[in-house]
Amino acid sequence: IGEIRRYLRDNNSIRVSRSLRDTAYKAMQVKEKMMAKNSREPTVEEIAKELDMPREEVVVALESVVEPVSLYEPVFS
Amino acid sequence: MKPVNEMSVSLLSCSSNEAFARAAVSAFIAQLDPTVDELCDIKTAVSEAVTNCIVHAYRDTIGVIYITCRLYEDGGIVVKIRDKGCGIEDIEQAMQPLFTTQEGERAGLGFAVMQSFMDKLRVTSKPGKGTTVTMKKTMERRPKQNG
Amino acid sequence: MKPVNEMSVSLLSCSSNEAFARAAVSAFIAQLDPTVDELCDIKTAVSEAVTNCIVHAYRDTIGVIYITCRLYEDGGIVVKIRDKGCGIEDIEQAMQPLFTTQEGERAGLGFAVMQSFMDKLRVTSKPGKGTTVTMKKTMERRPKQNG
Ligand SMILES: Nc1ncnc2c1ncn2[C@@H]1O[C@H](COP(=O)(O)OP(=O)(O)O)[C@@H](O)[C@H]1O
Ligand SMILES: Nc1ncnc2c1ncn2[C@@H]1O[C@H](COP(=O)(O)OP(=O)(O)O)[C@@H](O)[C@H]1O
Ligand SMILES: [Mg+2]
Ligand SMILES: [Mg+2]
Repeated sequence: IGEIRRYLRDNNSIRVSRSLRDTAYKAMQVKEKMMAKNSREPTVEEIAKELDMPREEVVVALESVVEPVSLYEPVFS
Repeated sequence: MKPVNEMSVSLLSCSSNEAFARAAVSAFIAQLDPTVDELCDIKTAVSEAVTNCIVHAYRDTIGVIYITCRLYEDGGIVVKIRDKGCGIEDIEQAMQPLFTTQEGERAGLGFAVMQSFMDKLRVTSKPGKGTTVTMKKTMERRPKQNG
Repeated sequence: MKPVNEMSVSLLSCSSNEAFARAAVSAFIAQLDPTVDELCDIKTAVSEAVTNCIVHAYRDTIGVIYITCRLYEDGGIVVKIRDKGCGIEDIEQAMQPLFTTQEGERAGLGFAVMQSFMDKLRVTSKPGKGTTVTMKKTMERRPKQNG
């Protein structure tokens, strides 16, 4: 099992917060690129394929960069 | 119509869980393969509903927020957000844009946002018992991609 | 010790929900800002437990999987994964590395993986009633970040 474990992890001791932000950033870049190329919005799956990641992970990563606007900064319009 | 898939989450009404609620709903809806924009609309609506549970329903306390999410064959999504908090006396008034019971702190636009970002919004409530917000939206159908 | 935060999710035992289960648990645990490796360990363990519910507990049917996740002040995480499926006759035997009741299809390493990736693993089961897997792991503590 130690073997499997070494195989599965690549000794990544960076924080999840940073890794999520990186993924979100890459996802947004892919989105822009695909929008320019196909002149339509890519779906989550298209982005996930490009990043070679499950859709669910891409979507959760995108979440990490949104500020919960409503909760902390009431908007006055 | 029977949903093709459904899930439910319950979480505590601390503000740190607001992001979790959004992430959980988006991770589930990802199955329908929405665009980032479609996902954003739903997340914004969920955000408003969950925030209301935190700041209104359980104002001076921590309670449980119950979220159910159902996916339908036609691309329809129903999200239900329920609390056992203080409830709403006058729902019609509460849903008016700019109406708020926390003048100066909040903008009174939560329900207006939910209404505009989702296709359907239904609010039921019993003062002292709690509130249920049910939101519906149908994703644009797109041809199934291979793989 | 009282958890500082907790959530629960229930989902159907279709294989398309496995990724959702993992995402929901990791989105919740992300609050503790663990390292990528720590989170990866937990996701792998959750994956194995949820897969067992899908392929063993509810083998020829679709049932509900219940996940609870608790976070503790000292960085401890307890994840509980419960099903109301077929149950396990002999738990000790089932937990042996390489033991499987689906010879040829599965490797029999699920419990071994959970055991090695988490600090503690407890399995309780009643044949015909269902199985509960409780896993614990303590994240390495780190100086509190500001903000
Ligand atoms: N879950 C809830 N429980 C109790 N009261 C609520 C709930 N959701 C909304 N309300 C009431 O409805 C009003 C309007 O809500 P909303 O449109 O979101 O505006 P805001 O949250 O900015 O006040 C709130 O001020 C509050 O009085
Ligand atoms: N949730 C469960 N319900 C019923 N049986 C289970 C469950 N989880 C595990 N088992 C039994 O324990 C055995 C060993 O599980 P595991 O170590 O994950 O190996 P594998 O899944 O590859 O068979 C399984 O083959 C199955 O018989
Ligand atoms: Mg509001
Ligand atoms: Mg297994």
